[in-house]
Amino acid sequence: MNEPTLNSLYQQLILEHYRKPRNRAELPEHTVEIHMYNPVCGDEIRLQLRVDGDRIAEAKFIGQGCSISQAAVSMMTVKLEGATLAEADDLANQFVNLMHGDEAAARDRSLGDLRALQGVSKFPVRIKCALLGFDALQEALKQSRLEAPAH
Amino acid sequence: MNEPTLNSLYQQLILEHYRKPRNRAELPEHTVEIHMYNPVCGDEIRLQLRVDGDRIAEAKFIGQGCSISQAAVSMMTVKLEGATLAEADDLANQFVNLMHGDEAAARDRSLGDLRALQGVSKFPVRIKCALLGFDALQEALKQSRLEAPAH
Amino acid sequence: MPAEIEVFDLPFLRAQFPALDQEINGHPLVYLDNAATAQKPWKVLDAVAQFYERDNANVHRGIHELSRRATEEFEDARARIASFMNASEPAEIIWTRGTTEAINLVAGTWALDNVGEGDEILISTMEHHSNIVPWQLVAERTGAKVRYIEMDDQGRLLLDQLSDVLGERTKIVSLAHISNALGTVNPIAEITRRVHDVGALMMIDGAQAGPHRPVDVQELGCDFYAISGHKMCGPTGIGVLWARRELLEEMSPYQGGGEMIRIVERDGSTWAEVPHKFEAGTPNIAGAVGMAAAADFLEEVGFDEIAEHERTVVRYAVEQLSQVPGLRIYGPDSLDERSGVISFTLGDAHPHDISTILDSEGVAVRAGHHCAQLVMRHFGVAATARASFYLYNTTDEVDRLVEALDTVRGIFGA
Amino acid sequence: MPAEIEVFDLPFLRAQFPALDQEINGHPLVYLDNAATAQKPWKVLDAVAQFYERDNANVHRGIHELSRRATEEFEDARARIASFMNASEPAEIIWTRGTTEAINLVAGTWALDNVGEGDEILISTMEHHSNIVPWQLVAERTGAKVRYIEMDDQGRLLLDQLSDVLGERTKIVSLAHISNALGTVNPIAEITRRVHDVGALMMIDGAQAGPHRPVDVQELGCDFYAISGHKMCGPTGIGVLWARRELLEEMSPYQGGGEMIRIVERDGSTWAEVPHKFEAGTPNIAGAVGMAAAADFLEEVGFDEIAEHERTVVRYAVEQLSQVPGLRIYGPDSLDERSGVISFTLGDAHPHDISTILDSEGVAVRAGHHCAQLVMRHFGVAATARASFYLYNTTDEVDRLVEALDTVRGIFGA
Ligand SMILES: Cc1ncc(COP(=O)(O)O)c(C=O)c1O
Ligand SMILES: Cc1ncc(COP(=O)(O)O)c(C=O)c1O
Repeated sequence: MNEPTLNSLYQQLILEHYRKPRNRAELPEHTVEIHMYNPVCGDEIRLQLRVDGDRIAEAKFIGQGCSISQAAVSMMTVKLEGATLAEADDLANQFVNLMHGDEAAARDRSLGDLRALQGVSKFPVRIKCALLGFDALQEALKQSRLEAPAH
Repeated sequence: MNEPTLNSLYQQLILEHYRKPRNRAELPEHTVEIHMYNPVCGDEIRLQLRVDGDRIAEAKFIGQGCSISQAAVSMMTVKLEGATLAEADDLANQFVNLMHGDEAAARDRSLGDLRALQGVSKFPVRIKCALLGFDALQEALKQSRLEAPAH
Repeated sequence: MPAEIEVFDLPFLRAQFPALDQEINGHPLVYLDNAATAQKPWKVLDAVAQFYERDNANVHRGIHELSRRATEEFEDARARIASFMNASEPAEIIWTRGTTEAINLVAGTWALDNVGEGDEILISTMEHHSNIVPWQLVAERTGAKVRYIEMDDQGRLLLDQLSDVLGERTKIVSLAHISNALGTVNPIAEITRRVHDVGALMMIDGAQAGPHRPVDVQELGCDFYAISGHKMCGPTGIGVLWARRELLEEMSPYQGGGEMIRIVERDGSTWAEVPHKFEAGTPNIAGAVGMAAAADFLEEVGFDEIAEHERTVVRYAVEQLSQVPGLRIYGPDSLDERSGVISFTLGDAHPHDISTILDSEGVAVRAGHHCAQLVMRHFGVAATARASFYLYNTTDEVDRLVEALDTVRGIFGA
Repeated sequence: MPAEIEVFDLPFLRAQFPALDQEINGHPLVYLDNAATAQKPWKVLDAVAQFYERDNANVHRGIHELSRRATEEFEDARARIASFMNASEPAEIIWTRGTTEAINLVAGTWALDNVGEGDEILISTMEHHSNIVPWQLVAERTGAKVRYIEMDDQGRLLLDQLSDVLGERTKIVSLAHISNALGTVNPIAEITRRVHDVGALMMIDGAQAGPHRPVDVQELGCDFYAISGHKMCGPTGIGVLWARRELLEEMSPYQGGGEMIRIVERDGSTWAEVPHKFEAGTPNIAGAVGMAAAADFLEEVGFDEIAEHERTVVRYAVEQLSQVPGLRIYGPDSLDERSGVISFTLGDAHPHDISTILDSEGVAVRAGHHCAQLVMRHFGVAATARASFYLYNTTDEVDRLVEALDTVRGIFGA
């Protein structure tokens, strides 16, 4: 058996985001806030978005947990600022593909730093860590669409 | 292994007592009545004694169950009529010995017809059937002594 | 003995059950106590052994490899049983110790929360004690009333009187799919429709059905369905409550402890998602794995083939037993209305004596009230002898049973 | 590595545990997750297999030979565990699924019957969720209050404040003998005396004690004691509640069903004798047989020897881990006050990351809140990593743990 290597998992970029998370702050002007908690491991993320029309104007989070969950949400927020809701949706779907070992997703530049997380797909028990922030995002997008005035 | 034989279990005397139980009747003048029920198999016996001083003047029972439990109680009541409480106690003890395979008990004439039950000792799951009536007797003796005026 | 209609390779099938291959009191074992518990095939024993020898760890909270494997096998087993019962999703499968605990779970959560003074719980006089006592305990604590559907003299539910006992006050109805004491197969889908018509919930005690026929909870349309692993070739100590997700979502938890919580605070706690909300503490992990292997086993043999084979054996058994002088069979006359359970008495020989005598010839049947005292009272007997058949039994074994009954007649002179 | 003090033949002992003999991610497995569940020796696996292959039947109601054997083995197992815990008689042993169910049983029967509005239930912030949530549920239903004994900064109970929280209103106290999250060994006999002084009952959660030391319920003088089979080398899905007979006699039944009744009537039922009153439905028969075999196994190895060996390994582990830069151990400083559980954090590496990295080198530890969220909150951490040792662990394995922690430090640059 080919053991998954630690190096592919703990890329430097991940540790950077873990140590110095981007957008880790309260966003008092948020239009939507989602709290995600994984009772199995205790990781948690409170994601706050300010949605303006069909764009995400700002994305912040407060969270605590392992390097994977915290780095993933940090990287995610970087990609979110300025994105349309549709783009955010695509990002989430593409990241889920990445976690399921999809080769095309691993080559997709639009994922940005998030590609550093591709090694997680080899560690099945850690995939849910990486997805925690995206679970929050998908819920936030759903709520934003419900609250938005119908076109 | 030497299988226990059915013939040693189902002696003709047992079937006789099962079909025509002795002392199977209500005893309205009883001084003590004990109801024994085996919830595992559903066998039951209501034993009634009329104790006069330290003697059992009469012993009757109402019951239903397997050939072993009903024959044993029938045989027991035959031995009880006229016995002192001490003799009844001895009878119960000796019968318990018989059930535990005691050789001396098997030769003890004072057990009377009850010796026909010695084959039961080879069928462990049926021993409790044979003892049901004696369980009732021992309880009845205990109560009779408690109620009797102290000497 | 008739020519065996070989729907499957019977000697090969029997060879998979180690316990069948032994002598009892000098005779080859004839195991006819399947309604009490079934024997286990190697496939199940190997699945359990392999779990312990290779993958044993506690589930759900671990990151290390063994814990991952144990969790995966445990949850795969849940998914396996979900498909076995045709549940809409694995989360509708709650692991319990068996049917008894499954019924207690519904009684202790849904019923305590939803049944009140003056309400009615409807069961029948055919039920196993496990489907009577939990409801009596609910009635005692809530002031509700337990009512009974009666049986006819063939041990069939009197469904033409159903509208007398089923009504607006009925909150829940709980009935056996198949009776363990009589073998009666109840028209449970039809009853479920009538129960839903009055707005009550329908629980089915499937302890005797799961082992013998495909259970399709969606087709039945019921609300709760319970089965036991040990009666369907699986291990002891494991069983399943299936319930519709909407019900599980709103139900209170049952036992409290590890696994079933979300957040524990000093002053109170919140609950984990369904199904974990109902599974406090370390579960019977190896039991779940073994029960899933049993489901695999039964489906590989094929429920159609099992049913056809059992029908052959039971038809022959009823024919042969009917010719034994003094023997009386309880339950439905029609083979279409009964499963592989044959309850009987023989002259004035007490069932315990019958069982002892059969055992001395290697034939294992049960004698007693079969946890169905109300059935015994209905037929005015204290006990019956019960021969219950399963996929591995043969018509040869029926002959062995009948021969041994000759010995009973010899002794009791019937 | 120090010269191993060989209190028993360790290679021989380890060879009895099939699961220990495997590679994980290319490295020999180092299993340090024993507080979650223990591995099983052949003796236990063989006892379970033999039961199914030879003696499998349902218990208590049968006359035939297999049923006799199954009943005898099941009741012998009860007697075996009675002597293992030094109960006064086998009837004081109630089979449950595990410690969690044992605590729920006491909460759901004794406590619901005896605890009322304004009464108090005393536990501690050190408890496993299984010894918190059942009492919160009782409090919710009865209007009683759950109070807590606090811990000091070494994770020891603040017993000098015991008289502040223990008083006339206290009806029952329930505490862990040994903490699963910190390894703290509580002076449980002394606490029991003080609890009895105020007239309350004492329940002990022995999930972490039973596997490691002889439990003597009579010497402890407590009222209820719970253990889990799977943590003491036995199967999953089986455990024991011990209680004094007088208490069991007066307690209400827990679940209703087969086995636990005496007479079932339409309008209500009466209960079987202790212990059967508390054991509704088909029990985990093979589990009970396996748990008894585990008790045999542990006593054959010898609890004195086990304790001495574990002391050696744990002392060495604490020494070595204390030298890892950035590593913090939680729980008592003194080895006399702790058992084989070592909870720790390492720099800013999250426990899940620690566990993943250790696992990649074959070292299995647990990471998380260990079902003790109140402990985590007490120490202001969300999670810890936990290495927990058992009789088969070696000082070599401690070295493997420490080496793997070097890899963690390499990655997280601690
Ligand atoms: C201290 C303590 N109490 C209770 C439990 C619950 O035991 P089980 O999961 O076997 O029911 C555990 C184990 O997880 C424990 O360590
Ligand atoms: C019809 C029926 N219901 C319930 C039960 C109880 O099942 P278990 O003992 O597995 O909990 C049984 C089996 O004894 C049964 O036959």
